[in-house]
Amino acid sequence: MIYSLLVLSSPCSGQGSGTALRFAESVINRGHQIHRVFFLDEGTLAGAVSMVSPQDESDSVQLWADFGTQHTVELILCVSSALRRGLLDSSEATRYEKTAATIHPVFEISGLGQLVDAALVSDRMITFGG
Amino acid sequence: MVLHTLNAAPGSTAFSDCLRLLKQSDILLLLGDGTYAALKGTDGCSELKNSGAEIHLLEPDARAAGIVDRLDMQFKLVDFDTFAALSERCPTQQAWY
Amino acid sequence: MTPSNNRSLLVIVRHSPYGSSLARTSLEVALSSATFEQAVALLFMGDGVLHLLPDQDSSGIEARNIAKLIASFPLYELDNLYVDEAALSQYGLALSDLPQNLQAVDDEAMHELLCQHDHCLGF
Amino acid sequence: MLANSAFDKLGFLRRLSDWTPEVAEQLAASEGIALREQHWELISLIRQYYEEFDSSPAMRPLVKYTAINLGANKGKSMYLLSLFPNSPAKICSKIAGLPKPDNCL
Repeated sequence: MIYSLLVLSSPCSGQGSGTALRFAESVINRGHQIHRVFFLDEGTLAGAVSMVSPQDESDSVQLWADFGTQHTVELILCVSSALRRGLLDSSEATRYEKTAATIHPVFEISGLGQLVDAALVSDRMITFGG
Repeated sequence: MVLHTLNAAPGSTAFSDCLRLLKQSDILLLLGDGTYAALKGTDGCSELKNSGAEIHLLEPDARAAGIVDRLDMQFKLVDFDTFAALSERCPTQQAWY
Repeated sequence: MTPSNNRSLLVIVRHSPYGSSLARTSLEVALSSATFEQAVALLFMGDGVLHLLPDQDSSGIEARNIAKLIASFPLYELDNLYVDEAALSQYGLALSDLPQNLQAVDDEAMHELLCQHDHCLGF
Repeated sequence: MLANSAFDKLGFLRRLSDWTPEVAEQLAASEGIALREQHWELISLIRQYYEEFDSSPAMRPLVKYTAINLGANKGKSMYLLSLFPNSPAKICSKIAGLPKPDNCL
């Protein structure tokens, strides 16, 4: 089956983001395809490349990025949620006259249309919040 | 058949809203703070059981909470692969948090 | 977009309008679905019914007015709007108090909505 | 005339309170549009939309709103495209001094 995930939880508070990642790995282990992971609202912090985790904690941004690369899964950050949280790719940084890109390059910034599109093509849409 | 995922403690509005829409034919997966609803002998636990739904809880979350030895035996501890398998069985999922 | 693959969406709003950014985000998801001509329904459940209060004035709290945004729904042809009957009465509201054209639903009907749609997005 | 510094990189007003009809002319000129009566009608309509709904319209609601307020003849994407080419909702918002759309609608 084709899955897409909607992640609303911040990786910095609560378990939602980490739960989504481990769920995603299991879905792939079971032979399904993940079409897209769409990060919305607080969830967009999953792409914050400037986030620094204590050395004895896992680096959630890197874990998502590794997952995206390894399984070639699209990791999309909602543009309006991302901008409000200071998350920009290099082209957004230029557009908005900010000094630097702040998202991990494996993530992409795009519009809510990508969530709508994911819902259209996926057999399962699983939401992670809280 | 709906897969409900609940990660809010009993007493929250998420818990009570979930309970209202949890039908016998549905599956409930407790995760995060939702796992506390499986504590043996609590009101939350009996309310969930009364729904007649199939109820599971995510093992790592229940272990983190320190409640594994205090759970109602009727509920099953599951891993992430089982979570994925539950999502295969249910065409729609509703997240309560 | 692959319109041949049309799948219906149910957006469930359960959080209060100004307590978090989640609320407005959820409405934007519904509007976006409508913009892309995706079959979408919106259910205001629990505290979510507070979105529907008329007379909201957010000018003093540096937030955009949610009631005004909701008033634009008909222009997006976002017409499948449902509201949790029990939550309305819990907050002492009647359907007739609300400006929008809404359908009141009980628990059974809400569960039916979960089953009828291909995907639920719960906020 | 406002100085260039009043506009951001994308040509939107930095401070929406700077907007005046003269500024609209300036914004329109930067889009290669010379404002006529039909443009002004739409500019004031989109400002009214913003006031009424506290949000900038996407294309579809703008067309519908135009039809309701200015009649079915004008409530057509072709008509809006003829006045504000390529992306009417966006360009009309810009000239009307509304915020840059932060959402993706």
